[in-house]
Amino acid sequence: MTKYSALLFISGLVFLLMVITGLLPIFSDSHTPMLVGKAILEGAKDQVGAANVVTSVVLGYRGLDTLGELSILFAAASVVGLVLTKSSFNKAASANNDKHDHHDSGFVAVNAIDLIFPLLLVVGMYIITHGHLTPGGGFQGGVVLAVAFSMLVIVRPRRASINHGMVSIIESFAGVSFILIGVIALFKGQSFLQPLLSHGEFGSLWSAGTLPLLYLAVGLKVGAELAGLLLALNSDEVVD
Amino acid sequence: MTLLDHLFIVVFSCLIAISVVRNLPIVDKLAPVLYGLILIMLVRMASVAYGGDAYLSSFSLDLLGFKMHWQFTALSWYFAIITLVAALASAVFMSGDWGRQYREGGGNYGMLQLALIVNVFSMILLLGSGDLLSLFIGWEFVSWASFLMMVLSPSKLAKKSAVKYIVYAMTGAMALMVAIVMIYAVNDSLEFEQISIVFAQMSGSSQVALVLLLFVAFAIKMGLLPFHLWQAVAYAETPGPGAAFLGAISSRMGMFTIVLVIVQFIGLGGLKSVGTSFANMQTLLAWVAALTTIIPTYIALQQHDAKRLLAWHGVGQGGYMLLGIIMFDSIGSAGGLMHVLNHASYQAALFMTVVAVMYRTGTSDLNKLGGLVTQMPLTFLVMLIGIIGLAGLPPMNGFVSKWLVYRSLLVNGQPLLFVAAVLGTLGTILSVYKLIHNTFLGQLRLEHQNVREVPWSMLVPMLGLSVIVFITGFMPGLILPWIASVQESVGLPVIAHHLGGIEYAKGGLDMIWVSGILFYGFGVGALIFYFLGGKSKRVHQYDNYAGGHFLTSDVRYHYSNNFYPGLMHLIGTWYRGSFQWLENSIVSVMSFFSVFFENIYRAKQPVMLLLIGVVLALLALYRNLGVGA
Amino acid sequence: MNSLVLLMVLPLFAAFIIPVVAKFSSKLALFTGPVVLCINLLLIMSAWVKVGSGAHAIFLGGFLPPVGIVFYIDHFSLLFSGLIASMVLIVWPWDAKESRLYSLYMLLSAASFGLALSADLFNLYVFYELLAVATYGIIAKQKNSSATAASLRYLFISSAGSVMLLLGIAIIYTLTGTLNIAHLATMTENLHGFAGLSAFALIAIGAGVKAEMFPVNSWVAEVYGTIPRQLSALLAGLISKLAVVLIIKMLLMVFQVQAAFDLLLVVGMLGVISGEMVAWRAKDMIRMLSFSSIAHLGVLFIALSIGGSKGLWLAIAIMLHHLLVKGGLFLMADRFSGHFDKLKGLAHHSPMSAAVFLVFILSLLGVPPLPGFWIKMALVMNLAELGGGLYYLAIGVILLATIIETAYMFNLVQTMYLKADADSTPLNKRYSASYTFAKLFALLLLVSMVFVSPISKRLKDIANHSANPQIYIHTVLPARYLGEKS
Amino acid sequence: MNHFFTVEGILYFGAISLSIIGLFGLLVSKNLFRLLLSLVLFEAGANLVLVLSGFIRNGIAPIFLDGNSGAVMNDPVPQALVLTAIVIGVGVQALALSLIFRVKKHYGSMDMRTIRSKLEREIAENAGVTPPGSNEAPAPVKLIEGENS
Repeated sequence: MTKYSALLFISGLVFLLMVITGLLPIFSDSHTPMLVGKAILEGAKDQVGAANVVTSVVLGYRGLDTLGELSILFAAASVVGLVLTKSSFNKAASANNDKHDHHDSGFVAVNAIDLIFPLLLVVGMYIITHGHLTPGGGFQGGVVLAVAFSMLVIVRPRRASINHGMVSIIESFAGVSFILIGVIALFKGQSFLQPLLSHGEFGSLWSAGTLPLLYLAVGLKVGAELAGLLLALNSDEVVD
Repeated sequence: MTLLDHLFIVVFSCLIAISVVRNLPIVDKLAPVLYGLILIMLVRMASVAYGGDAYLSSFSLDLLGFKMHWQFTALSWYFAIITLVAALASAVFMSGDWGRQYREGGGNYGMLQLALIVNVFSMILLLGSGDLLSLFIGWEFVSWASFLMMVLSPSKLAKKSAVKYIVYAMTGAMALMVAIVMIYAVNDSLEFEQISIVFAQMSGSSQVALVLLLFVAFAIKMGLLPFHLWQAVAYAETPGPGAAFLGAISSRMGMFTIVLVIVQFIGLGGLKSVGTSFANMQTLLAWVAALTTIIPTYIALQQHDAKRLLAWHGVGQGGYMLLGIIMFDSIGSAGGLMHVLNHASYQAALFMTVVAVMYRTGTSDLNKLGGLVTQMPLTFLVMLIGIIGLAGLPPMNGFVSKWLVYRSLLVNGQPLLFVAAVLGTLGTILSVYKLIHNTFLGQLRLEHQNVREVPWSMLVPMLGLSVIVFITGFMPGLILPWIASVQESVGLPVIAHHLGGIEYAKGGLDMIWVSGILFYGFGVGALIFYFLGGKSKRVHQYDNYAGGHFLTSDVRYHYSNNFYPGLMHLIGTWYRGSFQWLENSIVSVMSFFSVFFENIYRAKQPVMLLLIGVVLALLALYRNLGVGA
Repeated sequence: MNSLVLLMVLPLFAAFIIPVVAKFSSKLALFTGPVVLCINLLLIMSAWVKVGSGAHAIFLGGFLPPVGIVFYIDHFSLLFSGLIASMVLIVWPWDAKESRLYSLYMLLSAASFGLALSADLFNLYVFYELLAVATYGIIAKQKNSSATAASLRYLFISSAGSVMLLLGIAIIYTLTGTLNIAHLATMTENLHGFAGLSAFALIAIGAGVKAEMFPVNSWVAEVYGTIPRQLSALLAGLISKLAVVLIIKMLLMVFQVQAAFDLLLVVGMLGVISGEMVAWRAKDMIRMLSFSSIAHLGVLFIALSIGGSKGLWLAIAIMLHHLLVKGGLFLMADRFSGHFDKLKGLAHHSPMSAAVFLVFILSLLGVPPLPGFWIKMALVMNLAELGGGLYYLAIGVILLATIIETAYMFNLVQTMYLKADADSTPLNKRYSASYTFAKLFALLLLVSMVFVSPISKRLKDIANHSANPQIYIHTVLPARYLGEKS
Repeated sequence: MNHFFTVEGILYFGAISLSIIGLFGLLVSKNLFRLLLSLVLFEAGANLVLVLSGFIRNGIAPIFLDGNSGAVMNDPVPQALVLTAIVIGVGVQALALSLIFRVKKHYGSMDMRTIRSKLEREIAENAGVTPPGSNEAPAPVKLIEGENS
């Protein structure tokens, strides 16, 4: 019954969405009005100074959104930490369950990860620091960092080498520094999250003012949060 | 500062004063004095009841763009004076011994005093309303004030019936609000005059809706059919003097608003213009009134609880008031209006006698009483006067108002309504006989051997009220000027009156003559009896026999159980809780929808609801706007 | 004025540092939040004076609209900010142990401030999601696992709603190429077609999940039934209103069209009827309050459907009233709850609680002279002035709801005033701050009764100002974009 | 309707289909984890619709490199938005996953319907009332029990 009514209404929705799509300017004109997009493409070079306009948008024009999403990640990580802490489960039960010996993965995996780990770190850092020049940035780099650390845990579940305290300090530090960079502008009489420092030479690593710093904070934060998330989810597997 | 302002200030100060001292012993002395004070304030305004101008209040409020002001017309004054007399009587009645017993029984006496003054305050506020909004506010105040009084009784049934009452009352209030909104929406004004202006502009169906909404609102308060279910139980369960007060005047606020709004501003022409020539609104209301006189009266006949019996009569008597006023002629409306005062006086007195009996015996169950006349003769006298008034027999005041109503019905060519009214009176006579018989006559119960007359604090208000019942019956001319001013102020034809009654082209009424002849007849009868060899012998109540056998005191010989069995059998089939059924079926329909929505909220997969909501919303937009837009 | 962004930034900052602070001193971590909120209150007060009758826009990052994100500050947003700060202070989890919970509360308030202030559609979405995540977390963190399950079910419907919201935003952006609400307000003709209004419908229903809008509110009973009462007070009193604020911003600035009003009117009416009907059958306090809350949110949507400044001032009044009353009632429920039969004798046990309870429900029912009456009166009168079948129907629905509400509320009241019997355990005896706050709310309600006129005048001023798209556009947009329009 | 057979049309069709698949999964799945995956699909579809709003045929990525100064660039804003939306989605999904763990632990089931009925029962128990059941007839509720008159 549910299935049929679901089908009925979903087909209704498909029809309506199709109609709406047909009304979008993308089908009548060549493309969308792009009012803001054009303004940004025209002004980004002078106002922000990052070669990657998406980065200008993410950290400059819409920096607050980024701060918001960092907060969401932080919130999610906090919740996962809160919900999956061992205290929220019956300890006796988990002790009984511990007989599933989560031993290390095989030789190949362990050694491969050992080899790849530094590489992943470097790649991650590269992606983060070049976010304002090339595709990529704090998020993407942060994910790579998180993957690097969580792989360590996956291959060696019993020697989970990531320190919870460290993770939380990093995420706090990164978040705080993002905000502080924003607030400095406020103290200088400008607006919150206003890009500071000189734009530097367009297209070079040291350009776009505080953007790379912000991206560094974002990268660290994303890395820490994701690592924390994966860690928490993983540790629950162990507890279970 | 006009006199009306003074009145408001005095009433409000009394409210504050009583709420402060309500738990101190002094409240017993203070409350009657305060009601007396308010009464004096009203008497100072008496010019309005003798053709003087209405008093306007200098207070006015402008809240959220709605202006409110207050005024006191002859109509307001007339109802206010009844209210205050009833309140004064109740306050005297409850102070002293009754109050002590109530407190000892666990009742919250302070709250009862407070409830009484709150009722008086809110009624004065309603009676003084000068526009639709202040009317509505007063209306709600009155509803909640009566609720306050009803819930005071600790019994579960009382609380349930109070809740039932407040649901009904809120329904009425909301109907009134819709009506007010309909009026406001036309000219953005809440003045009373707007009612007639807007009514004239409205389309036929809106007129029907407006009249029905107003009528429903007022009818609920007044307990007219089919909204009569709440009243009797709620009033009967109210603590003693509270019941007397509420029974006397509270539901008459519905009458006040009917006169104020429907009679004054919609008027006969308005009512007649709604509907067809065969059955217009006036006919409908008249028949509602007629049925209200009959059905509740015969329900009253079935009751075996004295308070409930009286309360059902209170519902039934409302029918006479409406029946009279709806005739829109001088005598009919005079009868209807006068019946308000008359009914208040004898109803309060009757309730008080029942409460007095309860005070001494602890019960108002008519099957458990009897023979109290020897123990409580004065109470018996009051009840006798009261039931003569209630039954509408001369020389008490109930006769006058009912006579006016009957006469009006006949003059206006409404024989069917007349028959209905007489049928109601018949039921009334039967049931008040049951009341007095089962309470005071017949055989005294063993457990009531030591019952004594009630103390003076209770007797005085009862006797005072019965004096009113008699005096206003003997000399209706005392209050007919008030009625005439009311008629004048609401635009009805004015009645011609003199001290003994009315002058009317098709046959007047002079109560002094009627009573004179009546007493003359009694006198002649007494003379014949005592001087022409009549002998009476005092015997003890138990000195009695039935079927040839002497009876001992523990054998009941007087019928109290299953009174009027034949009649009950006859009418039982006609009335078997059909209105209760109606009420229950409304509740069932509500339950049906409630369960329906409950199941929506219990959806297994709430996202489905989201999808349905979105699809339906988009579909509605699609149908409304189309793709071209 | 730029420093007002601190309203949102300070709690965020606090949220980030609290886990670190907690490593050194858990006491300090506990007090960080309240201190920040108090600072915020001060900021709001000073801003209230400074803004005066005007409005102010903060260009974040110094980018002029429409390219950057804008915070729009006027008395409406400041009013809500004040409510957020006070409400979170009231329900602050003093007895919680985990510092991360404090962080969540801080995130919640940051998101709320953001929702109140932001004037950018996508930014509103981000804050809405932040609010959602923080809420799920706070709900899920409760000791009983049923709260987790309720939270999960809430998460599914709410996330699906968020996706709808996102779709709506996507459609709007595709149609207009901008996200700034003021900028959108200059391009209403693009948006008043079927596509634009569909976007509004998606946004309204998507955000409606949090706003307890019919039919996407089935989570209400589950969540309120499992979480502590203070939290219910927060969710019902405040969070639901913030989702409404999002809808209001779109409705007032961009979608002042009959179709949008009708949509809100219909869901509002259905919400009122369904909520009251179900509450009528409820047998325990929390369920009753939950569904009555749904019904009152329905009234709010009906008020919004009046449109313009009239609709806004009524909506603000209803929101404030509902915040006080429903918040107060949920806080009261901390003291006594459970099956109605267990509440017998409560009034004799604690006359004060019964009296406070009565004040709340009398105002809820709209009994004069309590504020609820004036709001209901003004609402009904305004609906009547608009005329038209649906609006008349709405009047009928509101008044019918009042009758039903009287029935079930007073059924409860009469139970309270009955004599206690063996199995009645009416009162939760332990001291709770909630009760004190409930009394405070009742007091506020009574005080506002005296000042109905000035308060309503003030609210009307606020609404007149905030509902005027011209003021909004002129404050936010640089002159260049205004020229485009004319 | 022939404009549906353009690149844009196909892209939109794909994006909408993805959401619809996700939505359908949300409606008919019982398993909590499948529900979560459906949510992921639903979000992904919506994100695609969002990013498509910046689509320009033959447009290039909005990055200033040497030699692309003349080309038409895609709208950068939707890309930034989608980046944000994706990360938000990840956060929510992780959160949901942790909740699922705990719910599984508590109820011993991953079936949404079982969980719902157990939850309902728990709420009713907490409140001290009888749980609502779909198979029991609606109990006759009286507004107020009045006496028979």
